[in-house]
Amino acid sequence: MNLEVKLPGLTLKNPIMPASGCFGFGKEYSEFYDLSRLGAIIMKAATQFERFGNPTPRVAETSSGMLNAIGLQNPGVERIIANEVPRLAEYDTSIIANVAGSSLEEYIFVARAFNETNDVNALELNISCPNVKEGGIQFGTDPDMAKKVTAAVKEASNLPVYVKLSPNVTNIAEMAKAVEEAGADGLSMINTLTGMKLHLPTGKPLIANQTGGLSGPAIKPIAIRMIYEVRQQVSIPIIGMGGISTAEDVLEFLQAGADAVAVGTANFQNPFACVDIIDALPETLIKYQYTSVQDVIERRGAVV
Amino acid sequence: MNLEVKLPGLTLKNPIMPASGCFGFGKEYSEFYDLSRLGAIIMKAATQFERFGNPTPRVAETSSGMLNAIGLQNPGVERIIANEVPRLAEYDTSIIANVAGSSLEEYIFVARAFNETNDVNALELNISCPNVKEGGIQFGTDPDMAKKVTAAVKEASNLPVYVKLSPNVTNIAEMAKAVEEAGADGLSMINTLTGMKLHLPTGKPLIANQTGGLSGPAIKPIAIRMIYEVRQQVSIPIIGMGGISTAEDVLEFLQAGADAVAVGTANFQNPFACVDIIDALPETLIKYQYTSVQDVIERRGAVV
Amino acid sequence: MMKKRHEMKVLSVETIAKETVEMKLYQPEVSQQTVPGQFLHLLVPGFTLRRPISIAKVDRQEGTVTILFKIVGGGTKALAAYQPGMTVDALGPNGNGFSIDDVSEGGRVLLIGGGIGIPPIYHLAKRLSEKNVELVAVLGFQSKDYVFYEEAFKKIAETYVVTNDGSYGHQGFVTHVFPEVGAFDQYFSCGPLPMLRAVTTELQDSKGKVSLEERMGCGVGACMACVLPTVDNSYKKICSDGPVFSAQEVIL
Amino acid sequence: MMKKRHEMKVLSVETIAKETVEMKLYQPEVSQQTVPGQFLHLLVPGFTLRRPISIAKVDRQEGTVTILFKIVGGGTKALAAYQPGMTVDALGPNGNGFSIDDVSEGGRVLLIGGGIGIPPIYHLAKRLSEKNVELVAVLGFQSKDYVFYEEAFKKIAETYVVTNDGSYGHQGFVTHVFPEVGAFDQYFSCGPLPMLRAVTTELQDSKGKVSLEERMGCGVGACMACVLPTVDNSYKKICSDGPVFSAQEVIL
Ligand SMILES: Cc1cc2nc3c(=O)[nH]c(=O)nc-3n(C[C@H](O)[C@H](O)[C@H](O)COP(=O)(O)OP(=O)(O)OC[C@H]3O[C@@H](n4cnc5c(N)ncnc54)[C@H](O)[C@@H]3O)c2cc1C
Ligand SMILES: Cc1cc2nc3c(=O)[nH]c(=O)nc-3n(C[C@H](O)[C@H](O)[C@H](O)COP(=O)(O)OP(=O)(O)OC[C@H]3O[C@@H](n4cnc5c(N)ncnc54)[C@H](O)[C@@H]3O)c2cc1C
Ligand SMILES: Cc1cc2nc3c(=O)[nH]c(=O)nc-3n(C[C@H](O)[C@H](O)[C@H](O)COP(=O)(O)O)c2cc1C
Ligand SMILES: Cc1cc2nc3c(=O)[nH]c(=O)nc-3n(C[C@H](O)[C@H](O)[C@H](O)COP(=O)(O)O)c2cc1C
Ligand code: FES
Ligand code: FES
Repeated sequence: MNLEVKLPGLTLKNPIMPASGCFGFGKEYSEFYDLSRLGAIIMKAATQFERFGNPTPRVAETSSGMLNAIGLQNPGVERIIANEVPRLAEYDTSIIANVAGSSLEEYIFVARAFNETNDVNALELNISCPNVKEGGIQFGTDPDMAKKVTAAVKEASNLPVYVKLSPNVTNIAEMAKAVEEAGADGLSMINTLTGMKLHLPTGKPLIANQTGGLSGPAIKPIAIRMIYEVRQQVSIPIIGMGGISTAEDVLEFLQAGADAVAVGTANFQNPFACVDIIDALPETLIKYQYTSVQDVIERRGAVV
Repeated sequence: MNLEVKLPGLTLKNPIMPASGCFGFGKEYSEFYDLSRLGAIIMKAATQFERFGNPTPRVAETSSGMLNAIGLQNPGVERIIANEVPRLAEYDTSIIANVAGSSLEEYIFVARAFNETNDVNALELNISCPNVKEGGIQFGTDPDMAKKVTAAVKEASNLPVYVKLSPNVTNIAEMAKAVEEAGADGLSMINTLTGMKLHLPTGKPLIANQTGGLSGPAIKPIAIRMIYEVRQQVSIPIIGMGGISTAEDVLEFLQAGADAVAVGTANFQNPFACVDIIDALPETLIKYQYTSVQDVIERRGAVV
Repeated sequence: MMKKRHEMKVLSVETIAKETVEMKLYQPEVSQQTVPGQFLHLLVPGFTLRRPISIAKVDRQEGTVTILFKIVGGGTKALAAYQPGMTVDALGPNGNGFSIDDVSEGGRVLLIGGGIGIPPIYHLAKRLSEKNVELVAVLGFQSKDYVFYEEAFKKIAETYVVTNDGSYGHQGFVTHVFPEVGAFDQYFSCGPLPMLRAVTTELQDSKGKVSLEERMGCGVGACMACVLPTVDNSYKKICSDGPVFSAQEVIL
Repeated sequence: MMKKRHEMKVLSVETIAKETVEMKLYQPEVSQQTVPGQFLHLLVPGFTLRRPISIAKVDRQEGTVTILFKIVGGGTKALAAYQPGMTVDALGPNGNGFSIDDVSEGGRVLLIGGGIGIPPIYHLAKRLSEKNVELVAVLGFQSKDYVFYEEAFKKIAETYVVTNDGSYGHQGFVTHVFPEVGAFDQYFSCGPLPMLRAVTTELQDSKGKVSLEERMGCGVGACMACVLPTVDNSYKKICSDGPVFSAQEVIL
């Protein structure tokens, strides 16, 4: 079955990619399977300088989900380009770089840095990481700020830019429209919802950073709602994510309005999550009477 | 063990009450146990006139949660006062009326109506039900609107008013501060998060209303985060809810900043949820070295 | 007496037709109380909401209750994997069943069941067979592989089997054999909504009772998830007022 | 060779001390590959994250792997309820174990285990006992009820048991018996963080290796949940660079 999807800058053999931060730079999961099977790989966030991230504990389990506050730990964009991208480029798959920052200048620096390599196919502009105290969050919750950073990164980069939206907002469609207006080539949604878990013996937050981002199946209904809502109001493609762990979940995201999807937390439970989903997707599409991934995307037009 | 909690208008023998909409008017669950065991009962939303609610399906299951879009079906405030309140008043427990509406006038009408009975101890002002198309949602997401309706209801009512906040906002503390300023006696949080589930064979929303409110353990980390955040910034009491199903959950809510709690979705899985939690609470408090519910509330001051 | 949460012991689990599982449970109290048309509300660990499943037969001597279910999603799949000796947490019997007080001795009753709607009709048939009543049963299935309980029905009723694809019995919908079944005093039906719509329309001049389904929250009448409009401009709750209603009373 | 997800068959489940369960699993491949200090990353249905549990012994002849765990929360409680014949989904062996290449023949090694940190130390002790090395083991437990594997250690090591409350063996912390254990070339330790801090401080002039714990996301090195600062201003991942580190290398 034809699982191909074409998006700005990306021709994906299938619509499945690991979500940023849940797959490192692919090295560890390459010990489980051939990464060439993936539609694309979204790398862990890159910042201007190396970051050591938050104190531990950084994760906590919740019902059908987990909280994380890694704090964007990464070796910095230059070392990512020098050490990680070339290794990933050996696989027959697309590479998406996740761009993070705590100031407009940092976003621009990181975006521009990725112009140096020919092996990155698109940027995912992470304006939504809820774990950075320095103001990163504001870009993701204020439409004007989101517009500003999107426009600046579009200007700085030679690559298509997918803006990753935060779900921690009153009006997601407003955010989506703002970044579309500012020139975003696509959207990526949703990032994590801000949550907290307490450690009962002390009454204090279990995660050292206090709050963390909630991911996993628990948030899927929120992701589906937001994608559905945004799909009615913007026309650029959407990379959908939030709680995907089965091929049926992928179909639901495509029906809701996504054009491709990313799988995050599910990798932790099942390191083969992405390939298991890719393997199951054809029979799932057949079961629900679709002939290809493109068919789902085209036919939803009639539905909504 | 002393489980008593004193809140404006309410002296609760224990901090556990069924959440609005998840317990009807108590009749059905009174066939499972003696309602006098409950700290209080929060009734299903009351509107000015009878409402038939949304078309079915009205509920859908999600991972560790559920979506609902009942649409405030209720017999109208007059019949609630005439038929439901007197029956509940026979139990040795407090009664909280959930006040809903789609206009300022309706909120005032309903709040005023509850002045007619002596058997209701407090109002829960539901500015957050996401299912009413007529604009009800705006009261819950705009701080000025929230202020306005709170002030109007305070003015209209002789009873303490607990304002029930919606989690579907960028800044929950801002909402909490707004209603505190407007004179709210307490807060109730959180209501459901707006979500959606699709029916794969049709690609359409499973719930007739399209979106529904997400409740259950899936949302607990969001509830805890919001209560923790609000507790730092407002001083009025909080009735906490969102995914509670065990006595340990109750302790987590109290530690986070709640002064009492409500149990919603858990009643559906276990009709004895509230009393099972009440029974388990003393040993849970002992396990974590607390001497009473009040002790948890007092000692968290030192923690945050 | 207060209502309870029952621990029902699984005695057997058997696949009796395609995707169709029969499960026998031991719980004397429930077995005593149940009337045809009532359902159990089953907790399946890992799922938020309970699953409503009709009672297909009871054996009060043994203290057992038998249910039949079709594997359609995660909950029924998990239930199908239960082993004898395990227990199922159940509420019930829930709802109001088929009232048969108005079925007169010597009368003739038409029973119409579709797919997994057949189990409660079987329970009803057994109860009616204890009365002096002539029974005609029309049972609809998707195809041959799905057929179950045909022999059991044949023992107590004149039985017509219909399959959508004609792979067994008559071809078509249950309504297609109505011309053959002759006169009857009253009908009882349970099955998918499109079938019930066709049945109630076709038989609109006859007295009848239908058993309905809806997605449920509480299953006990508290949450208003399962309401159904009634002809008098009001509503009924399927879980507690139903699942059985007079065909004349409700709007399908 | 690519890494796998293993289905490990449960052979036995036994409570060997208070809240402490020993589980024997059949999986020849894992049994062959494991070195002391490595862990399994176990999937417990109904929980989002896998549970890291150290390997306490292997029997390569039998193709088995034994783990020991303390019931502390939902995941370990569910695991404790497993029955022989069931299977557990595991990744592993994960991480880098205790390297013993630098333990010289004829040397003397100090082993320090605290509570549920003792199983990997036992595995190490067994492996070291195959070498010509003198072993001294200091085992700390909360109280008498929690003591396990004392006899097993006594067979291969000079063994000191310490309990916090003095209800068995020496009273106090593991560090309290250090004056009695005599000279050693190297130490290996696993246990709760406060114990490891005390041990590494007390023995700061000795060569040592410690096995650490942290809450994990992926368990394979991809998510950065389990990092630990190192003395060279960098970091290590406990799941993949560890869980065993040189005591001199990391900051506890
Ligand atoms: C009064 C009543 C009696 C029933 N009796 C039987 C019976 O005897 N045998 C049988 O096989 N089925 C019966 N059903 C349908 C049965 O409840 C569903 O097939 C079952 O709940 C599906 O669960 P699942 O987890 O396998 O499917 P999923 O689709 O994964 O379930 C997801 C959610 O939708 C609900 N749901 C899905 N389908 C239905 C449905 N048709 N009706 C109500 N809720 C549904 C589930 O309960 C669950 O909450 C009955 C339904 C009702 C309302
Ligand atoms: C490398 C390593 C080896 C371990 N070996 C053993 C062993 O051999 N025997 C044993 O009993 N325990 C061991 N532990 C601790 C064990 O992983 C936890 O006790 C267990 O995960 C608790 O799960 P739970 O569901 O019962 O508890 P819960 O507290 O309900 O677990 C909630 C979450 O917190 C995590 N968590 C809780 N405590 C710990 C902890 N101490 N370390 C890491 N994560 C934790 C759980 O994995 C889960 O994600 C080891 C931990 C690590 C990191
Ligand atoms: C441990 C962890 C780390 C993450 N790191 C990043 C990140 O660096 N950049 C980013 O844009 N999103 C990050 N995310 C968010 C995911 O990419 C994804 O948007 C989110 O987890 C929802 O998908 P899921 O439910 O499939 O995990 C991270 C998520 C997790 C769980
Ligand atoms: C079926 C259903 C109906 C509800 N109806 C109301 C309502 O009428 N008024 C209201 O304020 N909240 C209503 N709620 C929200 C709950 O009171 C509660 O805030 C929410 O469900 C979170 O708690 P829980 O996770 O314990 O269910 C309803 C929730 C459910 C599940
Ligand atoms: S399911 Fe709750 S009222 Fe019927
Ligand atoms: S747990 Fe993911 S890197 Fe260690």
